[in-house]
Parts: sequence; structure tokens; C-alpha cells
Amino acid sequence: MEPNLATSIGPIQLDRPVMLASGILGISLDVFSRLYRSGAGAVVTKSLSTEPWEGYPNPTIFSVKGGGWINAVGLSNPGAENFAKMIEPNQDVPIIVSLVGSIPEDFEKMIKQFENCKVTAYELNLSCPHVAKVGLEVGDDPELVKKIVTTVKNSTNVPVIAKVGLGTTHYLNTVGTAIESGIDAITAINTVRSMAIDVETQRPILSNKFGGLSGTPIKPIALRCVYEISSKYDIPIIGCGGISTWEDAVEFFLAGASSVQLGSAIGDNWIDVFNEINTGILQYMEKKNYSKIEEMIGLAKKS
Amino acid sequence: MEPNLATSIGPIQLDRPVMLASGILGISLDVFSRLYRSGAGAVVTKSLSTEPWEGYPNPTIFSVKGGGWINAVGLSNPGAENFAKMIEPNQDVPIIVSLVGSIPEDFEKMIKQFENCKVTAYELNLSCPHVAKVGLEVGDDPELVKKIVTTVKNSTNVPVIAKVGLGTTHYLNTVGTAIESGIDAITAINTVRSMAIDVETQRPILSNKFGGLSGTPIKPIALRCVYEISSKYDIPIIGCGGISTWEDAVEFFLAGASSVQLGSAIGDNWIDVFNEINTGILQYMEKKNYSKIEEMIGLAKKS
Amino acid sequence: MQRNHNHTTIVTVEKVIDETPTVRTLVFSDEVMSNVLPGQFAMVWIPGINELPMSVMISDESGKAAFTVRKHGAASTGLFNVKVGEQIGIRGPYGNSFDLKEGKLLLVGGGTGLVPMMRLLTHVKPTDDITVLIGAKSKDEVFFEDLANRLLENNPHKVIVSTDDGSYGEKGFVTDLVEKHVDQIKFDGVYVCGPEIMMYKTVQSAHSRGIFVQASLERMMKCGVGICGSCCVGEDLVCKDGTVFDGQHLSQNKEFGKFHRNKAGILENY
Amino acid sequence: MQRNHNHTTIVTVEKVIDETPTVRTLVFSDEVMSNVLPGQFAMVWIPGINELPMSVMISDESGKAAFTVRKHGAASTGLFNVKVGEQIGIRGPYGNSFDLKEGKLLLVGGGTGLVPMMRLLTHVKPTDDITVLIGAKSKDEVFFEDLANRLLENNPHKVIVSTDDGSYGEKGFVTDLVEKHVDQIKFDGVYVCGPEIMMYKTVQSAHSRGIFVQASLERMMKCGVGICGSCCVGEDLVCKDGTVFDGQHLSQNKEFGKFHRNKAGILENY
Ligand SMILES: Cc1cc2nc3c(=O)[nH]c(=O)nc-3n(C[C@H](O)[C@H](O)[C@H](O)COP(=O)(O)OP(=O)(O)OC[C@H]3O[C@@H](n4cnc5c(N)ncnc54)[C@H](O)[C@@H]3O)c2cc1C
Ligand SMILES: Cc1cc2nc3c(=O)[nH]c(=O)nc-3n(C[C@H](O)[C@H](O)[C@H](O)COP(=O)(O)OP(=O)(O)OC[C@H]3O[C@@H](n4cnc5c(N)ncnc54)[C@H](O)[C@@H]3O)c2cc1C
Ligand SMILES: Cc1cc2nc3c(=O)[nH]c(=O)nc-3n(C[C@H](O)[C@H](O)[C@H](O)COP(=O)(O)O)c2cc1C
Ligand SMILES: Cc1cc2nc3c(=O)[nH]c(=O)nc-3n(C[C@H](O)[C@H](O)[C@H](O)COP(=O)(O)O)c2cc1C
Ligand code: FES
Ligand code: FES
Repeated sequence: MEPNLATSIGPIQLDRPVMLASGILGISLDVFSRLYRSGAGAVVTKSLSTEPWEGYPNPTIFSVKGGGWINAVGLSNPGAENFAKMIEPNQDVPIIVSLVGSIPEDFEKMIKQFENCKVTAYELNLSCPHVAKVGLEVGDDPELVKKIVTTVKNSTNVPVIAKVGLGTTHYLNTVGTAIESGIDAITAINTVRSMAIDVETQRPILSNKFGGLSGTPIKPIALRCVYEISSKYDIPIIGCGGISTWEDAVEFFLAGASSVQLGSAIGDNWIDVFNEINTGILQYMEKKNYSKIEEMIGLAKKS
Repeated sequence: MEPNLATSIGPIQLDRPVMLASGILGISLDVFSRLYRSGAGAVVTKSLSTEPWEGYPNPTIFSVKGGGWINAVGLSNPGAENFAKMIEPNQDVPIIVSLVGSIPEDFEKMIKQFENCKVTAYELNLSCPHVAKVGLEVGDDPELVKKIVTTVKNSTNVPVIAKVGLGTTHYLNTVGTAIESGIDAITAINTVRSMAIDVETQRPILSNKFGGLSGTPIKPIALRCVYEISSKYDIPIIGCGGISTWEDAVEFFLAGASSVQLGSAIGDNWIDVFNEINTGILQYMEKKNYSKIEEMIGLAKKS
Repeated sequence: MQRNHNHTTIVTVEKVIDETPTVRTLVFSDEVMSNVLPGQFAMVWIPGINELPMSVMISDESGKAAFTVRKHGAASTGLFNVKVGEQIGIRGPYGNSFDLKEGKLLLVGGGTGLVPMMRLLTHVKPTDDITVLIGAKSKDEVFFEDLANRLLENNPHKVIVSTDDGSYGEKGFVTDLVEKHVDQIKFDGVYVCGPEIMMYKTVQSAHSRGIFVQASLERMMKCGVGICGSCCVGEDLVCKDGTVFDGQHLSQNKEFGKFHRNKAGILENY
Repeated sequence: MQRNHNHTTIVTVEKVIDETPTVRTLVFSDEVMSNVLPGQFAMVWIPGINELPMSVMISDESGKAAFTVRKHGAASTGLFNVKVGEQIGIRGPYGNSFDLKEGKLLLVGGGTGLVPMMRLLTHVKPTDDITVLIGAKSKDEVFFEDLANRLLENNPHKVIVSTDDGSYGEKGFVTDLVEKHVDQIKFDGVYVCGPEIMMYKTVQSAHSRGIFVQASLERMMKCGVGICGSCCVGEDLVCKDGTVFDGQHLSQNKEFGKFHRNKAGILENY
């Protein structure tokens, strides 16, 4: 049988396993279509809030000498309502809507605003490391995670994903809480809180001082998180963090992810990266005689 | 005034601010002398335990495609007693003895074994991410940290440093506990728990599966930790993680570290790296008109 | 080690030239920036203030480059106020560049949109016949007229200024001048940079007559490297696919000339 | 992209040659490893079992290389048991290499210590006069004698085997043969690899007579890249400063020939 790139993440079915991660080129439907045509299996929107946010002043992104990026765009976004209007015409592109908020009602409200949109899934951003009162500050509070996930699951029949990261509470506990509260899948991981200082001017470079590290430097960390989650829990996982080659994607599948997301690789290799990875995965599947992605998920745990 | 590389980390005085990090080339007095002659301001020993440990089988170290290393040597070490005998003849080299253990008595016992040695400081490894019952498993338990630090401080007049890292408990809490218990300085950070999988053979590469990520990938994370510690607490800090150039070292000084340690850079640039960094720091000091390292410590917090 | 264009390099401002009461040119030494292609830009960090995309201005001294900035909001005013001896950070160059034709060329620029045009002039062949149209609101705001004439010394050329209020040069919008010129002359290439409406009309005038035309677009930019998405215009990312686009391509873009996105990413009308 | 020698490459074993009941040569294709210098080694991963330092053996086919392994503990037995078609991981080459003199050369090898010697033989000049001494415990354990003769076909040469029990070749320790040879001939270079005591005595014999001598040392290796410290001998790191050291340098090393470190890093006597 010819290998096939389709994969399912619990209730979510995708034709191709590599998605665009949240926050990357993620504010325009036209760009989403282009990325989908370029090989992305789905696109995750910029994390949306109930109100439009301007985000932090520039510099908001910094290229690290040793590879990767540190960003603190500060979750700038047009707000869920504007965004929902923009994507309403969409029929073809699998869009996963990422949401941030501080209280369950924020999420409930935003999900209502997407009622007329074709949404493949919601991704709850419980892990942005550089904005106060949302993201990690929510993910680090197990009680709040429970309330938010429960509320969201009661507000919609669309599958719901929780995106976790390295915070002050152990992410495995956050994952556990989300699962108990009915989450359908987990995305791991978000960026890792970091910083860069300019030695000439002797000041932090990002306007927010702290930002999140993404790209190749965090791949080994993300991979271990996926392996740990899949070893401890029975939940579909989307691997994210530093993926830029087909080998990276396959490592995540072998660790237990049923699909992956990427962002930073686009900054290095532009959007051709999706098809390059798809092609590499297909060749690997042919060599290993797999017909489905599913056959390789979690294999590294057997050894 | 000519710039001078001397620095003090609380009660610890060093002629030069860049030390060898624990676990790197750290098992032989002859090698220590060589590193000291090569420009290291001090050497930290491999973390020593009450009994000799063989560590994990190979592979114990893995070179990451995106830079850096993942290691799980498993704290192999000859044991504190053997080690103390070996360094007894030492007079010239500033040696910081790194210790691991599970209970306060382990540390007490080992410190006794070093009674006849010239020890510049003890560094308590509360942060190794890949060995059970010691390292992070200790650092993640605030009660235990308190007991260990208190016991150690009561056992010796030699300065005591706590080395922290990213674990399941927030490292800032561990730092707080160590300070309350009388610690003299903090080293931040240790390696970050990570993993690598081989796609051909479909198994984790390290024999221990998980290991610690070091080198350039963790620099932005380590720098942020130093900045966070120095912003929250008034304690001397030794920065560690991914330092390989003089700019890296200066970034850590600006973030609040009064000295730095390095390890992985030796694997990339060999031991000339100490003098290269020393020279770079001196040139920077000349340009900025500093006579002492102290003048630049924490400057990035002012902006 | 070769410089990675994404890593910020710190340079010192060596000279500040007042072009108009609100426009200044800041000169600095940097080999890489001195050699960028016309149309390319840099991300410019004003420490403690902001980081902005800026076209890279030429300098008459070799090994040097410049930014010509109009003071507007906090960020550009921050750059405008940088003094000689102060440091700024630069990364880049980013973006593609103009595709320079030979023969009869029309260059249209407004305000700081003249910056890439000046660099384009340093790349023309001595045989090219060049017309430069400079648009400004009023006399006060005219700059680079002399520079353009100087750069074109050895070419058959015309430099024509128009001001909206007629206080200098011809009276009226520069786009009316464009319309007049493309009606009369079959240009081999038209190049425009300036306010979007100026670019939109110029592209329409030229493209509708089958004349090759390129515009260098401006959009909100955060990353400059194709990650953040803030610079999108239709399905194009200005920082990565542009900043220079052909008339052919632009005539199919739904947003060009009509909408741009603000800092939150909300579409706003021009 | 050029291969980074620290990244593990997976290769498939294509041929297994039994050299003795306890020694096997595993052949695989790898351009980089086929061209390593004599004395260089690889870190060899036997998936699920261990990773070991191994000298890189030559192969008669171009583009191929091999490992010649003696089964000993769990790790080397794991490698010994790898079958044709199975995969192993390799990284390297690591370490320096022999400094090959011209003229009269003496090569001394014991057991798998012959591996770098065989590669050294592929680098000699046709005019060099070569003596190879092979030491083994008994007849069963002799290998590479024919190979050495074959590689030296076009050279003036002698290949002499000694066995401890006299069951083949000359009877006695190979180091006694060394002593005899350096007494009689003023060699231009002596090269040795094998058990430490063999290397120690050979170095002493040659160095004390002012003859240039080099030995390729073995120590416990974990990283192979100068990070872990497990391979230290005195102040030298075998993986990084060696594996090849001059007699001059070794005669000043306090640990060479006397101590090595075990897996915990404890000094043990030889
Ligand atoms: C490729 C490119 C090249 C440019 N070259 C020049 C130049 O050579 N000289 C010059 O004076 N200006 C140039 N600009 C415009 C400049 O980057 C600023 O947009 C302008 O200076 C106003 O910024 P402000 O923040 O001070 O104004 P504000 O009052 O804060 O903002 C006014 C408007 O400017 C735009 N803007 C603000 N920040 C940015 C940003 N980071 N990226 C893009 N647009 C922004 C937005 O439309 C905003 O609504 C260029 C822009 C781009 C995209
Ligand atoms: C540079 C170098 C090149 C080598 N080349 C060859 C070769 O071509 N063929 C060959 O058969 N052997 C070679 N060896 C030796 C080989 O690496 C092993 O030491 C040997 O195979 C025994 O390993 P074991 O783990 O099976 O034995 P064990 O019984 O586990 O160990 C026996 C002893 O072997 C040594 N040893 C074990 N593991 C290692 C290790 N990771 N690194 C170094 N020494 C170790 C120790 O002294 C140990 O006490 C080489 C060693 C080095 C350092
Ligand atoms: C510029 C930028 C903006 C981001 N914005 C978001 C966001 O809004 N919501 C979110 O969940 N993650 C956001 N992320 C994190 C990414 O989705 C992703 O988790 C992270 O970058 C790691 O993947 P990568 O290494 O492939 O980039 C952002 C990352 C970057 C670089
Ligand atoms: C091979 C290896 C062994 C290590 N062993 C120890 C150890 O025994 N004790 C310890 O506290 N840290 C140990 N570390 C961590 C280092 O001391 C250091 O914290 C870390 O490598 C980050 O610094 P670097 O990026 O400069 O290597 C080890 C690191 C490596 C790479
Ligand atoms: S400025 Fe970020 S994508 Fe163009
Ligand atoms: S084997 Fe690790 S330092 Fe040599």
C-alpha cells in the first residue's frame, strides 16, 4: 500500500501531519490558504483574546546566535470577534483557533463568536511565557485549568486541545488536570522563557525584557516532554518545538505524537519547509514499509 | 587603572571569573592544574557521592544537530573519599567540590572526608536532571533543601554554593529556600532535561533515555534565570549554561552574575576557550573603562 | 565568521543631516549595509525605545550607509533624535530588490519613499534616460532633489518636483504627473515608493498601459523575517515576498491600495 | 550539508570476517571512515547495548571501513554479535594520528592494537624498510599476519609473530623482540598499539635509545570529545590530546604504564 500522510489526533482528522504553530504568520485567512496549499496539514491561528491587543513595542523578536528565536510579541491579535469575521468565508482550510484568556468566561465568550465558522479544533494557550494573567500564569494554576477546560468542553462540540509548556508548575500536572477535565488532545510545548542582553548598550534587547525561546534549541526539551506525556497518559499529542526537518517530525512521532506543529523553521527555511518535511516523511514510510503515520507513533517507547 | 579580572562571589575570591563547570573533565587533579594554567579561575569537581558510582552505560553523551549536548553520564564518580585523597596535595588550584546526596547526612559525611584538603567552596548539586533520588529530585523538595543546606552550613566554614536548575518545582523557590537556610551563593543553571531519538533504529539514543541539555541552546534560558534570581534576591550568583564567548560571559555579568562557569564550550573549542574569554573580557573592560568586573554586575537591570 | 544578517549589529551614528524640519539622515559605518540592493531594508533598534523597518539610504562615503527618517510617532521620533556618537542596532538587509530595466526609466518617490529610489539611481547605466518625479506636500518637505540631479550627472535625465500646494515645482499630486508621463512616453520600467495611494495610482497608470512597474510596499513589521505575520498584504508577506512587487502581481492583490493592518492586526482602510 | 563528525551516522554491517574465535571484523560503507588517518578512532553505538571507542580498520574495498573487535565484556560482545544487515551508529573520526617517518620503521601491535598499524601500513612509502612485530598469547589468537605481508608486498619488509606460549612464530613476549630489534637497528620511527604494558616497554626501549617512538593509548571513553574527562592519563585527555603520544611526552607522564581509571574514575594499577 502507498504510504499516506493522514493522521488523527483523537477526534481530529488531518490529511497531513505537520501544522503551522500558533502565532506564526497567523493573522490572515489568505496567508492560511497559502500555507495550506504549501503543505501544512492545518493552521493554528494566533492566540486570540476577547479584546484586540497591540502587543509589546518592538523589538519583539530576537535571533539567537546559537540558533532559534526569542520572541515577546505580547500576544498582539485583532481579538476573537474580528478574527471570526475574517475566517467566516473559509471552507477548505483546516483552522485550529487558539485562544487565550484569564477566566473561563473569556473562553466561553470567544467560542460563541466562532459559531458561524468552520473550526477544526480549539487550542487553549495555557503556556505563553511572557504575558501577565494569561498563558502560563493560567497553566500554572491547576484549579483554573480545570475550570477553563470544563467550561470550554461544555460550550462546544468542536475538539479542544490544551497547549502546555515549561512553567512554574510541572507541565505534567497541568496535562493531568486537563485530561481529567475532558480535554481531547495536548500540544507540547510552547516557547521557553528566556532573555538576551546586548553587551554594547548593556540592556535587555526585547522591549518586554523576557521572551520565549523557540526553534532548534528547544527541540530536545520538547521531545522529552512528548515522550514523558505519552509514557504517563493515554492522550493524543501534538508535538511542537524546534521541528525543522522530517527527521525531527519522525522523532516526535516515535516519541508518541500523532502530529506536529512548527513555527520557527519558517523563519529559517520559509514555507517550503512543509512540503520538504512531507516528502521526507513519505520516503521514510516507504523505506520502513509503513502505510500510515499511526504505525510509527510511540515506537521509541518499546525499546 | 588597568582592568583586573578578579571577582568575588560573596566570601569566595577568584583571580579570574570563568570557572570550569562540574562534571566536565572533572576527575583528575592533574587535569585541574592544566585547566587552571589555561585560564580557568577555579575548577568545580565532578559531583561526588558517598560511594563510587559507575554511572550509566554508554551512550552517555549525544551531540545535538542544532548545537549543544545531551548527557546522561549518571554522575559516575570515584566517591568523595577517593577524590579527597587525590586532591590532598593540591595547594595552588582553587577547587570547588561538587557534592550530590539524598539526605543531609550524606553531605555531612563527605565534607568530613575533605577536612585535609584545600577547598575553595562546596557546590551542592540540587539539579542534576537524570539521576533518581539525587540532584533535581532533591532540589524539587523544599523541606529537604532546607535540611541539607542547614546541615552543610553547620558542618563547615568553607563557603557553600547551591546549584539549581529547571525541575518540577520552580527554581526560584529552591533559591529562596537555600538563601533562608544560609547559602552563600547560587549557581544557575544545570542542564535541562531532554531526549534524542534515532529515527533509523527508532529508539532513544542515550542508555538512560533522558539526559540533560547543555551548551548554546540553553544560554538564553540560563541568562533569564540569572536575571530573575538577581532581580528577586540579594545573593551572589554564578551563571552557567551555554557560555562559549566573552560576550556570553559579559551578558551574564550584566544580568547579575559575579562569575560564570562553562563546560560544553570545551567540547567545541577545547580548553583555549578560557583564555579567549579572559582576553575578550579584558578588552571589553578597557573599552568601557572598567577596572573591576564588579562594575558591570547587574547593569542590565538598570535599564 | 561571516555575519548572520539576523543578528543585531551595533553601530554608532557618525553624522546627522537635517533634510527638512521633520526628516533627518543618520550616517554610520557598515560594510554590509553600504552594499545592500535598492529596495532592501534593515530593522533598526533604538535601544530602550523601539525597533523599526527602515530602507537603507546611500552615503557618498564608501563603507557607510544611512537611514533617512521622518519623525512621526514615538519610534521614528526616537530614531530622529539619535545624536552623533550614539548607538543603534541594525539587522538585515531584508527583502528583495528592484528589477532594474534598461532604457527609459521613471522613478516616483514621495517623502522617505525616495530612499530606495536614490539607491536605485546608483545602479542605472550611463545610457539610461531617467525621469525622477518627487512628490511632497509643500516646499518645506522637498528633499533629495539636488541629490538626484547629482547622481544623474552623467545620464540624460529630468528631476521634477511637484507639491500639493504648489509652493515649489509643479502644483498638484505627483500621481497626476505620473499619468501625464506614462501617457506620453513608453517607459521601459517604472519604480515607485511612497504613500500607498501614490503607489497604487502609479501602479494602475503604468500597468494598465502594459508598462513594467514595481512598487516597494510598507506594512507594519515586527520580525522582518517571515515569522510574525504582521506585514501581510493579501497572501503576501511584505518582509519576505517583497518589499518589491510587480504591477502584475499587485493588480491581483485584494488589499494593496485598500487596506493595511494595525498593530493588533486589524484591517484598516487607507 | 557537510557531516558534523559529532553527529551519529547509522551504517549497516555488510560483511563479517572471523579473524580468530574471539575477534571479528565488521565491514560497512562510509566514505568518511574509509579515509581516516592511522590512529584515529570512532565511537561505535550498538543500539540498545552500548557505545565503544574503536580504531577504524581498513577495508580492501574503496569507500568502506571496518571495526575489528575482540569480544570481552557486554559491550564488545554486543558489537561482536552484530550480524550482516544489522545497523550500528558511528561518530568521529576522533583523535590525532601517527607522525609517519621515512626509512627504517618498526611497527609493534598486539591483538586489536594491530588495527591502527594496518592502516599505518597503507601510508608508508615504497622505499621504507618495515618491520612488523605481532604479539599474541597463542597461535589461535594470531591475525593480520597475512594482511601485513600483503600490504607490504612492494616494500622491503619483515613480519614477525611471537606468541607467549611459543605455539606459533617466536616464543616469548613481543616486547623482548622489540628490545632485540632496537638494539640492532637504528630505526627512524617506532609505532606501537596494544596492551598498555606492551606499549610502556616498547616506548621505554625505543625512547631510552633516542629513537622516535609513538604509542596509541586506550582509556575508558564516554564522550570522545574532551568533555567527560574519563579518558584522562595524567594531565592528558586521550580522546583529544591523543590517542597518539610521543615517547618524549609519555616518559614524563606519571600514569602511563602504571594506572588507568575504571568506569567510576578510580585509579587502578595495571
Ligand atoms: C520596509 C519599510 C521601510 C521603511 N523605510 C522608512 C524610511 O526609510 N524612513 C522612514 O522614515 N520610515 C520608513 N518606514 C516607515 C517606518 O518604519 C515607520 O512606520 C514610521 O517611521 C512610523 O513609525 P512610528 O512608530 O514612529 O509611528 P506611529 O505613530 O507609532 O505609527 C504610525 C504608523 O506607522 C506604521 N508603523 C509603526 N510601527 C511600524 C513598524 N514596526 N513597521 C512598519 N510600520 C510601522 C503603522 O502603520 C502605524 O500605524 C519604512 C517602513 C517599512 C515597512
Ligand atoms: C581509542 C580506542 C580504540 C579502541 N579500539 C579497539 C578496537 O579496534 N578493537 C577492540 O576490540 N577494542 C578496541 N578498544 C577497546 C574497546 O573500546 C573496549 O574497551 C573493549 O572492547 C572492552 O570493552 P567491554 O565493555 O566489552 O569490556 P568490559 O568487560 O565491560 O570492560 C573491560 C575494560 O574495557 C575497558 N572499557 C570498557 N568500556 C570502555 C569504553 N567505553 N572506553 C574505553 N575502554 C572501555 C575498561 O578498561 C574496562 O575495564 C579501543 C579503545 C580505545 C580507547
Ligand atoms: C513570534 C512567535 C509568536 C508566537 N505566538 C504564539 C501564540 O500566540 N500562541 C501560542 O500558543 N504560541 C505562540 N508561539 C509559540 C509557537 O506556537 C510554538 O509553540 C513555539 O514557537 C515552538 O515551536 P517552534 O520551535 O517550531 O517555533 C509563538 C512563537 C513565536 C516564535
Ligand atoms: C558531561 C556532563 C557532565 C555533567 N556532570 C555534572 C555534575 O556531575 N554535576 C553538576 O552539577 N553538573 C554537571 N553537569 C552540568 C554542567 O556543570 C553545567 O551546569 C551544564 O553543562 C551547563 O553548562 P554548559 O552549557 O557550559 O555546559 C554536567 C554536564 C555535562 C555536559
Ligand atoms: S514582519 Fe513578521 S512576517 Fe513580515
Ligand atoms: S572520552 Fe570524554 S574526555 Fe575523553
